[in-house]
Amino acid sequence: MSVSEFFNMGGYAVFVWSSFGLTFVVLLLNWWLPFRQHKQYLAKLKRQEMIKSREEKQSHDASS
Amino acid sequence: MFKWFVTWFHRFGSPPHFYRLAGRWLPWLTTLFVVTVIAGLYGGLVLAPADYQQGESFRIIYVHVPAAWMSMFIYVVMAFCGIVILVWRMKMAEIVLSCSAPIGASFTFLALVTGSLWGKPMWGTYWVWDARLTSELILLFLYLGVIGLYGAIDDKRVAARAVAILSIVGVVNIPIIHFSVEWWNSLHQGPTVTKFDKPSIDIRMLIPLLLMALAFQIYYVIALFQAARAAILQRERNSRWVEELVKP
Amino acid sequence: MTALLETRELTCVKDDRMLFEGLNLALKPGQILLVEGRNGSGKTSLLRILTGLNLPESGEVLWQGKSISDVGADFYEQVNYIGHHDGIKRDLTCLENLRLVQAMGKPLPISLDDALEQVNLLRFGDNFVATLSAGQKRRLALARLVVTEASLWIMDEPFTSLDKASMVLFQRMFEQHLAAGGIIVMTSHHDIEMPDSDVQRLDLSA
Amino acid sequence: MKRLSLSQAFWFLLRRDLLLAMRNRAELANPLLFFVMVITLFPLAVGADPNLLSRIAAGIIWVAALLASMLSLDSIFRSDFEDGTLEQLLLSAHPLPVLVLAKVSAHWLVSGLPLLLIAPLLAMMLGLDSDAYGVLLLTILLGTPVLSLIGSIGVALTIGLPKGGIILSLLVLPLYVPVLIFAASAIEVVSSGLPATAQLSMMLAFLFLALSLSPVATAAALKMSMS
Repeated sequence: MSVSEFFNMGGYAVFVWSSFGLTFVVLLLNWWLPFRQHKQYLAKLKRQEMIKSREEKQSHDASS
Repeated sequence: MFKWFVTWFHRFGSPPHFYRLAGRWLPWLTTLFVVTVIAGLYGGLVLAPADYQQGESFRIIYVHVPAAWMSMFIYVVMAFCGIVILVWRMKMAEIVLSCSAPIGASFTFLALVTGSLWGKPMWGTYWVWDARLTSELILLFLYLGVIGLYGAIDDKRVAARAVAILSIVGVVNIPIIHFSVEWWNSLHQGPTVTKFDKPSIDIRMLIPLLLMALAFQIYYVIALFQAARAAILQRERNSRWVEELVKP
Repeated sequence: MTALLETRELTCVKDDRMLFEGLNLALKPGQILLVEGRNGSGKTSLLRILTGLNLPESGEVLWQGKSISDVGADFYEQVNYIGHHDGIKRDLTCLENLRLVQAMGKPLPISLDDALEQVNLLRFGDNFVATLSAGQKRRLALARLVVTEASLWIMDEPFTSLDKASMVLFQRMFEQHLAAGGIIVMTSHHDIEMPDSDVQRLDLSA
Repeated sequence: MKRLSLSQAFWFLLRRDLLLAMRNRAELANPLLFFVMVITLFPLAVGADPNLLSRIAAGIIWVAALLASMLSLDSIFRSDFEDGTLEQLLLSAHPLPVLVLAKVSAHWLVSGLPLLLIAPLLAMMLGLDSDAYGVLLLTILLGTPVLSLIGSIGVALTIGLPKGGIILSLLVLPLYVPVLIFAASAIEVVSSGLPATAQLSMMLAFLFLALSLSPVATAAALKMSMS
């Protein structure tokens, strides 16, 4: 079987490849969106924590 | 054995443990997924022979059928979590239930779209009111109901209990709906639909199908872990262990 | 005498905010608990947890030493709850409303007319609730307390929209209930005086 | 000491809800008017061809009945939720599913039963086969209580939500599918001269299943919604 035959899928290329392509896209999105959400959330929490610790340090310096 | 299961259950039931374990397992699961999916795709797209009736178009089966299986499997998982939520009020079950719904809905969506893409060459039209497609469509509505209800209630613990009840009601109804639709279809169906029902399947076609099904299962676990980690972090943002985690 | 109503390590979380934590209470027959605290400190949540309407984040409520979720009907037979809403239907008459209260499976000590008389609403028995004033409605809601014989009264701001005379009337009713061995848990913005009773105070703001 | 039994409580609650419905007659008529209007719209939309109409009459009547019953669902618990009576029901010493059943029965009597009474008239207007009248009424008699019972779960889940109405249809309509399929099919086979015993016995089975399971689910959902 040649490569072009493989991609042609016996004339059903549109249906076969769009099915596989769409599946791939949906699965990727479903993985990537929570991944990004998790990363963003972690970064946000880290930033909040950093701000908090700096403020604490400042008030500590001011009082001493 | 039972004791081992109970300790395991408890460890998975605590959000910080789950968070850490999921984080540790994710790279391994991803590797496993990539290996299985490549093997399944190679077997399905290259090694398996073309179908004697449907030609190459039957290869859509390798995404359509596993997606349809997953769409039902995930709903059952959700109903099981629902029981755990109502009986033991376990936080992790709430997170698993709410994170599973979008994944299940996307598998249902995929099963529908690939089914209709398969239907075009087979039936000559993208949509027929075939029993399987129709019940899959209703299943999609059930998923959207769960997602909608969970999103509409602000207090997420209350929301989790609401969708727990809803998914248990849904899982009782799914067999009835499925049966009704099958029955309805047997009265109205056209002759072409039976093309799908084949007495047996070539082993070279079957193995890739099972591999793809396994790959989709692993994918579900990966996507669930990923979403659960985000949800845990959001829910437990005020707790001690999250504070430790984000300390600079 | 042993405590009738107890809480063990009650914790309540609402919208990520810890309202109270590790709350232990014990109430004996004849005792009244006044729950105090500023708005949003969890008074209503506590009362609803005590009735079993809300679930605590952790901990449990005990009735005669058993968790209320296990006791079920025997507990609900003994509870009267008056919340923010009167729980009274506008399109029914006073008598019809009280009959419904009695239908809810709690023991019935007195006739409905006697109950209406106790809250000074005897003349209004056949009037629709929609025609009553806010204070009269509240009195009708409080009449629920006497048409059934429950030993635990849980009340959220019972004196809202009541005039001075009615408040005195109900304070006397509460005292009688306590003297008969009942228990009261309530919140109130009004100062109430019950010199002869065993009063406990709980401040949730602290 | 004297106390009212469970069956007395059931009848009392049923009577009270009927009484309340009678005192709000305007609301009572709404689902019925909706039912009639939707059915009037169909000939306007698909054309007045008597053959076509008589062929799809069963489907039209059932889809309209389904929508009308869904529209009226909210009233099962709405006013009780708003004035705090629902809270008192939850604190009753009687088992909540039984009280729920009383309320749903009352709801069916005021929303399902009128559909049953007006359906023959509409069937006549749509030109439904006259042999199918009996079975049409039977399907409505067996089917609409199932709709009310299933619907009560959905209402109980969404009662506390500010925009519960839209989501309610999403929750409830998929669950209505089996009733719709069997009811429409029963009428169809009878019109073509075959007996509909199988369809009707399935609907009876659905009714018993819904009677036994849905009050429990509704009670659980109400407890969730009130917390």
